[in-house]
Amino acid sequence: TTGSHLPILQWEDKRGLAFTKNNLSYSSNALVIPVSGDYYVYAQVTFRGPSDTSSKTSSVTAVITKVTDSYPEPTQLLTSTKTLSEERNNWFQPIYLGAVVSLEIGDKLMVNVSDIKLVDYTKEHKTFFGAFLL
Amino acid sequence: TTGSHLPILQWEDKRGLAFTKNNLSYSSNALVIPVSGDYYVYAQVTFRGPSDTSSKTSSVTAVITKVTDSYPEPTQLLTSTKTLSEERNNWFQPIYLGAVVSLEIGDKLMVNVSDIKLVDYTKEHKTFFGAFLL
Amino acid sequence: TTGSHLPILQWEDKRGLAFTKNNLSYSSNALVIPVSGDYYVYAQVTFRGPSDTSSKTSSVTAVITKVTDSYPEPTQLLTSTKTLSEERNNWFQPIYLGAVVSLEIGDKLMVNVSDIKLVDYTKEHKTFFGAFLL
Amino acid sequence: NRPRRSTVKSSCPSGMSWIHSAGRCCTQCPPGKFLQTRCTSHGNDSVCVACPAGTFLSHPNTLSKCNACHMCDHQTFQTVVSNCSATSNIACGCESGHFRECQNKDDSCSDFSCKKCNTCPGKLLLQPCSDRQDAQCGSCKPDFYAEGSECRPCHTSNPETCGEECQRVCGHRAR
Repeated sequence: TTGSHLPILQWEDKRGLAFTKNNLSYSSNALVIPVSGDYYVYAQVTFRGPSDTSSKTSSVTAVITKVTDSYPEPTQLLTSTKTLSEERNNWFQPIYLGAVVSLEIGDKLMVNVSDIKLVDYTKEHKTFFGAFLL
Repeated sequence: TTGSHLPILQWEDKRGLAFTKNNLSYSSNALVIPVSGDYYVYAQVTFRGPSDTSSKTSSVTAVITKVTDSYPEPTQLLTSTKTLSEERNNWFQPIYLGAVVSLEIGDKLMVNVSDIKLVDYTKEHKTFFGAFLL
Repeated sequence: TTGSHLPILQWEDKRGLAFTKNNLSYSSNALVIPVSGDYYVYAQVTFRGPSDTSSKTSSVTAVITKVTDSYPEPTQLLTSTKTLSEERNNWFQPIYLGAVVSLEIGDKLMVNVSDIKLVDYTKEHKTFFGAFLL
Repeated sequence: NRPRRSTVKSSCPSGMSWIHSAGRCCTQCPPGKFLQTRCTSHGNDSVCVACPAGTFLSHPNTLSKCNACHMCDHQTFQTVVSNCSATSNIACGCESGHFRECQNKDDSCSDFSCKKCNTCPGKLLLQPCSDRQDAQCGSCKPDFYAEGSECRPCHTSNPETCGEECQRVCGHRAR
């Protein structure tokens, strides 16, 4: 499906507020599911516009995608798209995603975005990604 | 209360990413609570503007409402309203809602929206609704 | 850190939809953590613009902050900032925040906002704050 | 105590996938079918069942459910190019007189809005409207004069308002 061809965000998984536990591990840009079950999966991506490209940015999108050994194509689990009506130079647009999804052991979760250059990665409390088993 | 008179969304509860379990069932547009307790209830509604009506749309609203046998009027649990400043034809506006609420066995949860014609129902990962017992 | 100097919201913790349980208590504007562990912490703040100040409002921010005895400075856990492109008089801008954080017994959680005058506190289902232990 | 025989995941031959619970590679289901019953460690092979209506799987798989078909957004001038089948998702395009404005800068353009084609009133058509691109308009047609970004027909001009460009193009014909 579509979301997968969008650029994939990389994440810090140890320092500061970041952590992994209960065997939920992070490797090559993805959270790896340790045990099959229902998970609440969530992410917030803060997009922000530098003046030079913002005029060309008409929308921002964040997608939580699943990659699995049982199917060759990634699956879009959660998607949020917001059009921008900002003429100003510096704009901020947060996108939050969260829902329960059924996952299998070994499934990988990642976050795709419409334009990596617009992601505010400077502060861990503005852009984050996680999951927990119900 | 106000939210309840707004149109109610209908949901797919079996196909694709959709599922119900642990006796949480879906019937006549509502999730039916099988056991009393505290639930994290959430929904995302993606609104989008078709060219013909967009000029008249000044805001979009999503409401998670509770209907219960113990009280004749629905109760608005979670509400999110966003004004639109979009002059363009095609706009997208996602709204996410989520919080813990105390529910009784038999309570019904539904999602009301300001204008059903503006809801993007085309992809399951853009508009969704769920709950889980803590 | 920056978020903490922003005004702190006060909350109703008993009436209507509000409640505290499992020893999670509310005192002097903060949720007090009763037992160390991982919590899903969330808040929604609905901002709205009255005509007189809206022209000066360029953005709105909500922050969930942690205050702990083990460190003299508050820590920003979750932050969401949205620039406003609204020229109209009455605007609404909801901000939702939610994520898992590791907390210690006695830690205090509070919500800071960029401008208290812009917070829609009139309805409990539009602005809310909570946490639950995983 | 006796070390448990560890069933380490290994790569499977083509047409097969590793099934954790069985600790072995098992036959994949063909496109259009999902894995209703997993193979077992003691020899029962995969049981595959057709995707129910409204769902699809385009590839060989060991999924326990099919993907839900998307829908086309008729409210925003989208039309069905090909219906969803058990082996392929729906494909959407735009109504005639509209072109696809891709939402993201990637090539697939699967998320798009349908925008009205420019009809180039009074202008030469350099390039007709296509699936993903608006019509390209050229300069004004003969007997049309430029006014701002518009091209106006000479016969609608009148002497009082016929400016320099209008005079140049329509001069002797103005009524």
